[in-house]
Amino acid sequence: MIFDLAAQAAQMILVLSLAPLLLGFTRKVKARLLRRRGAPALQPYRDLLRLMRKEVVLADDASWLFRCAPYLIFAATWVAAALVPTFATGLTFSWSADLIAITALLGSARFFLALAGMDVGTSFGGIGASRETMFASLAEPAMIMIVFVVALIAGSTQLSEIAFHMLSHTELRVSYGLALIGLVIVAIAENGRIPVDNPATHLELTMVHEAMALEYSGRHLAVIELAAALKLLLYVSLIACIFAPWGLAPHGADLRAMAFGALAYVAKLAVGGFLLALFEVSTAKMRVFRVPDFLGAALMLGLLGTLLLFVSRSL
Amino acid sequence: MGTLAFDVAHLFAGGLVLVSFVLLYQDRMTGLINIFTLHAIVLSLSVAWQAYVQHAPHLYLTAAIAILFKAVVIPLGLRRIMVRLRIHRDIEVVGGVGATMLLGICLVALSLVVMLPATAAAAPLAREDLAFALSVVLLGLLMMVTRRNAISQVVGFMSLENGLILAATGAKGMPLVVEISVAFSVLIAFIVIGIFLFRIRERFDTVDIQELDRVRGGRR
Amino acid sequence: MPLTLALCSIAALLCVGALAVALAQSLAASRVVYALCLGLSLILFAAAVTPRGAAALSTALPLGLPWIGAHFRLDALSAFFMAVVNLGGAAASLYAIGYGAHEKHPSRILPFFPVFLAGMNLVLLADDAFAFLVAWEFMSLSSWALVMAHHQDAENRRAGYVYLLMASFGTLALLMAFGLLAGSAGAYAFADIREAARGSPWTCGLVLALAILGAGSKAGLAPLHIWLPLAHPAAPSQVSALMSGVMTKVAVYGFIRIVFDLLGAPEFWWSMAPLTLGAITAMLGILSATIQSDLKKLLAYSTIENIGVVFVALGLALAFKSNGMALPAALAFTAALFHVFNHALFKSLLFLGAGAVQSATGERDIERLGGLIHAMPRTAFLFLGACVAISALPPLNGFVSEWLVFQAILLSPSLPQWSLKLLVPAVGVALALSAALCAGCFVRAFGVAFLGRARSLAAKTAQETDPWSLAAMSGLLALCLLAGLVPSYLIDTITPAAKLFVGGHVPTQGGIPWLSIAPIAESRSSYNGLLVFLFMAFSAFFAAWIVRVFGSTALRRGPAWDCGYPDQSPATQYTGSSFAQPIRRTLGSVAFVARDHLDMPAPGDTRPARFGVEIHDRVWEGLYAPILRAVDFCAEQLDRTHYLTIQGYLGLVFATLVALLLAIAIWP
Amino acid sequence: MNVPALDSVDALLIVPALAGLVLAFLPGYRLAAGVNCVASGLAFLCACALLPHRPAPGAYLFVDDLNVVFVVLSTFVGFTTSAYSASYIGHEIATGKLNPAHVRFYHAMYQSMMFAMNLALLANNIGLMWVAVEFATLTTVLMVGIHRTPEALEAAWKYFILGSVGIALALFGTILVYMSAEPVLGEGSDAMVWTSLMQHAAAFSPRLLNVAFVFLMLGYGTKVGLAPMHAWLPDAHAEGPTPISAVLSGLLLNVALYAILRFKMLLAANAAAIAPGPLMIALGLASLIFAGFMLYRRDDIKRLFAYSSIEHMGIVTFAFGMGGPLANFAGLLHMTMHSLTKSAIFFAVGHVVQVKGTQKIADIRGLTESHPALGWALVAGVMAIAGLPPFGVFMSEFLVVSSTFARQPLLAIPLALGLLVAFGALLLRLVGLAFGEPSESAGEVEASVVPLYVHLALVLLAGLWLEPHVAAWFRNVAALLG
Repeated sequence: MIFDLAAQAAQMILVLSLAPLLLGFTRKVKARLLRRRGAPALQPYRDLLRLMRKEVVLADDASWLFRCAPYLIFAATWVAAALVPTFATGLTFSWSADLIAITALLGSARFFLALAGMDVGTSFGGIGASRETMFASLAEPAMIMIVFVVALIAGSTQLSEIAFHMLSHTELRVSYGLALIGLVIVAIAENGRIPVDNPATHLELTMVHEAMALEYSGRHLAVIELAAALKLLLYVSLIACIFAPWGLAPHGADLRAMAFGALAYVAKLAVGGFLLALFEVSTAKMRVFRVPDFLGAALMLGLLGTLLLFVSRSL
Repeated sequence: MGTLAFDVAHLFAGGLVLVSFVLLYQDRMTGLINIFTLHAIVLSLSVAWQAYVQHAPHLYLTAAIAILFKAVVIPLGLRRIMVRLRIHRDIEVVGGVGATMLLGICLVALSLVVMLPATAAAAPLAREDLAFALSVVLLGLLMMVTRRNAISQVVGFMSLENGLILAATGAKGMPLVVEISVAFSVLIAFIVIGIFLFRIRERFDTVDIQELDRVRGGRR
Repeated sequence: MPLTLALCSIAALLCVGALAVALAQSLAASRVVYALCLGLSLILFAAAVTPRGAAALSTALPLGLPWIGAHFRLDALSAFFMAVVNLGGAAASLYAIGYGAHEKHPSRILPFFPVFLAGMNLVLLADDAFAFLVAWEFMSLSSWALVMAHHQDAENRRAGYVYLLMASFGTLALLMAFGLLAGSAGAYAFADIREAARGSPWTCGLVLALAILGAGSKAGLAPLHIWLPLAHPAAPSQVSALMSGVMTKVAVYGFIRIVFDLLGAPEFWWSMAPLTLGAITAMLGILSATIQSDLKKLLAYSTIENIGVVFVALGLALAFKSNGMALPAALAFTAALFHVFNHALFKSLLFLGAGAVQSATGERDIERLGGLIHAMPRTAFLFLGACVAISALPPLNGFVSEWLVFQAILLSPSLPQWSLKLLVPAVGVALALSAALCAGCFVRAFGVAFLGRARSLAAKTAQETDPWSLAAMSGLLALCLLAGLVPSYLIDTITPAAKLFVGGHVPTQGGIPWLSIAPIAESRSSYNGLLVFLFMAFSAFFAAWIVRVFGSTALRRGPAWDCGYPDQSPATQYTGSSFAQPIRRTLGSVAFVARDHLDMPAPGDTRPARFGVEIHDRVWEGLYAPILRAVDFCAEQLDRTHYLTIQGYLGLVFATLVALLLAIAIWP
Repeated sequence: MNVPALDSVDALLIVPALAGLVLAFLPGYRLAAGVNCVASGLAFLCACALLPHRPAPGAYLFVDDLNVVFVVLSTFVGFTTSAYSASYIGHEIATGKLNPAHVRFYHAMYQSMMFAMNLALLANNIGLMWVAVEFATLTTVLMVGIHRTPEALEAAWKYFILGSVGIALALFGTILVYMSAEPVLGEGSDAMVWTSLMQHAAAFSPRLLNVAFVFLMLGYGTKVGLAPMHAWLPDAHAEGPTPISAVLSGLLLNVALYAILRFKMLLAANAAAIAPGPLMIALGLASLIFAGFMLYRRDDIKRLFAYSSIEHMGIVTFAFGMGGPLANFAGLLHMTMHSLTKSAIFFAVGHVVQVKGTQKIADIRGLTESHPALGWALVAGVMAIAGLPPFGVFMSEFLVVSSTFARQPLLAIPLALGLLVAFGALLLRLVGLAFGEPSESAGEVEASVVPLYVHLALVLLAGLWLEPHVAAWFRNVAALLG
């Protein structure tokens, strides 16, 4: 019992501590690929500490919501991230929320971020919120469709079950591929990476995620940045857990298996981060009103996968 | 006796239909009244004959009412109205006499087609009577539809009602005929008085119904 | 016993209505009336939730149709809906105790409000066609009177007109359905209808169609929804809350009662109509809501969306039931009823909040609001809670029902019929899409109305609303949270109804550790609102604590940065319409043929630039406008007969006579 | 032979006849109005006296379950209307619309009309019935024209001509019925007596009966106001004094309908004759839908409700045409409810017109604001006539539509559509009349709203709880109608 709780706690700590590193690693790789030296991979940690120490400059019109939002966003994201099996499946509380719930948790994080963006009453916050809403309105259903595909294959919406099923039956289905592509697209859009959004830019009219967080400073910004990092980590580990569940420690495994699982997890993260960087340097950002098509593709892929499964189920 | 009775009744009933046709044709006001008088006389003759044939003395009363009221009183009254309204010389344009006549003939045919098979059970005398009565009724209605002038409408209505009396008397031993004819006389009297009462001339300057239409349907 | 109690309190409600006519228009009078309504609603709620045996209670009164009488029956389903209705009723009454003070013509509201409550309760209890329809139309009529309360406004008069017309259309449809069910012998008691042998498939299909027309038009199912966004906002807010949160549920009840109960065992194709219509309704409703700027209209459209969700779930239940899959059917049915419950709660709360805003600012147009979170923080908080709930975000209740619906959809591949196999995933996409859009819609609603800076003086000088209203709203929010944290109990209360109508039930949730829910099996899917909530709370406080310990707590107020743009006037904020613009462009162009017109003067030209948005209501233009034109045409043509001459009329008679004689002549 | 009951039958005729004579010479409007009320009240009491025990049918008069319904109803409405007309006529005199001579004439005519209607309902002889209906027509014509305005005269004239033609057709039908009966029952009055006709109907010549029914349907249908013979009805309602409009809609139409019902029973009793149902259904539906559309363009409030009378007569005729216990019951109930409701509406409308000083719908607005008592009563009346619960009309419409749909879906659909169309128009006008900014009033009137509220209360009661005896009574009449 204690052991299980400890494992659960370990998972929470693990994701929290690895998230900035993944971010930094990705940036580093990107810089390398662009023939730049780039900041060290640990830079995000420094930034977070620095931000935390800075004083907060709060806009005059900011309300209590503006000040609570960062913590809510962070909490929702962290819980969601902690529910994705990283090194082991079937942890104590893994059943307390399934994949749909995780999607919804991310949804609430986005909900509050958008509200925070509108709270100060600036034009850019509005732009960010409105665009984020539009993206989400397509990304979320796409995600749900992907969840359907996965759940229909695994016969469960529980990530642990899904991972276990993937490990046990190694079968190749078209739907997998469709779901994988869809999930990647969703992940890119949700994390505001190129080509949907550029995390590095502050060129006003192109930014989405940054626009909402524009008025944040100091510790609030730190928390929000950390939440963003967690979100990236979450998606990478989600893809890993569903499509590359190798090395995950099964339910009630011993410490060694878990350690092995953790190592495998870190490796997966590294691969994921590298691929992301590679993809980002190899594409350009698209216009805002082309993003719906991009996400619509994901939605269609998910629907196609679902349909295939619905049909094939009776064959 | 039987054939004679039948022939005479046939003669009168047919005559009534014929006179109805003439009414339909006639477009002079005064002429209209005269022919209506004839109509009434023929009716009363046929009623009297029925009374004689059916040995129904009360029908003589009906005949008397017919001759008195319809052949004397009403025509006089109408004449006076016309003189009052200075329309006794008027000639009412009857749209498409030919067409009207044709329609009238179709109506007679229709009434025969409807009545003769329907009354297969009744005595031939009654059948004839009824068929002709129906045609007189329909012709009267047709006249009301085609005429625009209040007086000719009244005349049309009265010829229609003559047809009814014919039918009533034709129906063997029908009670209440007298009462009905009285009731009808009252009705017609009301209509005629109505024309006085409504003083159509003072109000509308003519008996042309179209003038009444100015205010029809509450249109101001 | 509970049934008698319920009937008595309904009678009492009617008496209160009569009393209200007598009472003067004083403020005290309105307080008294609403307090009485509150008490009676609570009694009715108690009557609904008092544990009964498995058997339904029923009674008959010598009212209504003479040789049948008025039958009343309280079974699991009506009890559940009665609980929902009276929760809403109690909240609205409590709210109105305070809110009623703002009313200018209380005499036009007080008599009808209790009657409206009584009518809704009667529909749920009625057990024969006549009583049902009387109660049904009674409900419509009283709510119509309430819609007409502010009759000086021509817009409201139009709303009332459309509303009552659609309502009686629905009633006629239901009437025909019952006529078909009862047969020519006229066995109108539901008991007899249940006994009666099922008609041919055509009959059943006809009844189903009529039930959808009748109940759907009241519930706001597309394309019969047009009256709803007109009527709900027109009424006073406590009534809007009732109409939107509760009355639509009564309509859903009617649908369930007819299709699941009276109509007997379903065919699989029955489910097509509710599934398709439900999906369309959900999409259409939420899209229309997203582009609305009138707060109450927006809420009304979102009601339409939720009704769509409910009907989708019911359709799934039908599909499963017809294939004899009891457990999935029960799951879908449970999801539907759960959503009914949730929507009753948060939609009432939202309308009450909108009412508070309206009474505080006199505005319903979010474009002229803003910054209310400063002026009325409590209302803002409660409204926000409702927004989170309706956006189906954990850990509140909206998410649970959404989740259950998705679980039901995930079970549908095992349906044997191909048509359903193809239909259900599409419906699933529509649901997911509408759920996502819903979140966006309410971000917009709350963000524009409550956040940012005040766009009008009224919004700047608004005052927090009265404690009664706040109490009502807080109660509703508490219930939302409760239903979100411990859904297992609610599911268990729905179970008997499910058992009754779909012949199966989801496993009892009460026993599962940690109060989590697992509708089919632990291994398949489970959700635990309580834990999620605890985790979130923990992590939020943990983060805050860390920051407090390691970070600085210094804070400085300053003007917003906004990339350095000088930004004095509130007009520079993002408006509702600009917020909706991306959606308008992407989806709105299909749904509403929406066009943005921007007229930008050339440089040097001093005339102001103009921006206009053109929206087309396809349903109205495609369906209703032609009907209206047709009626108008017929009226115009026939009206000529009113101005014929006497000969003309005689001609008519003559023609009829001749025609009939001809008919007789050629009769064999 | 039951003596007291027979007396009450005769009294039903004697009371109004005497009262008519007296009123013809009675000066002073208050006294006359009082006598009018008393006489009508007495007639109503006599009618109620018929309920417990019926006299054996006489040669000229008879009473059975069917016509008792009509007698009681018409005497009751006649009574309440006389009470209403007291205050109404008072205001007409005050405003100088009527002079004392007219009023004397009016009261005399009122009673003689009641006499004629009672006679028509009680007559055991088709000829006598015909005479009575004709007499009723004459009296009503005279009352319609009483205002002497061009519109009134035109309306009266139109009513007169069309009514007379209708009467004539009815007479022809009557003669034909006699003809068909005469071979069986022999010559003489026996062949015109209802009771004997009904007994031997099976033996009559069916083809003659068919033709006869066509004429009777058109003839009496003219007085029922069925389209396309309806033309006299709107103007007569609109131009006559409002109490007369109430009586026309509440009584006269029913009397004519009663005649049609009798002959329908006659045909129904003869197996070989064509079923009268289809013709009645056709005319009923035509009237319903036609009137429904006509309601939209009306600008005169009394014409509006006159057309709604046509609509409801259509529904009733349709119901009786459908036949069968349910539909017949519904038809009877609907006719009763319509009489009560429509006369109530005309009571309200009369006062509304007096307070607003106009009949133009466009000039009457916001009644619930300016005259709550009248306004809400009008709202309730229109809701009732539109067939919304909890009023009695809903019960009958419920039965008609549902039973029809169960038997003949294809007939029920036009029926329902017609109802919806009519409701749309009525509601549209009602919203305009009762709500919105009130229009200016011409002046106050001391309106006696008692009859109005009594009628509405009765209709409401019937909708919620139909007294068991009444229900049983209606049901066996419905069975009687077959």
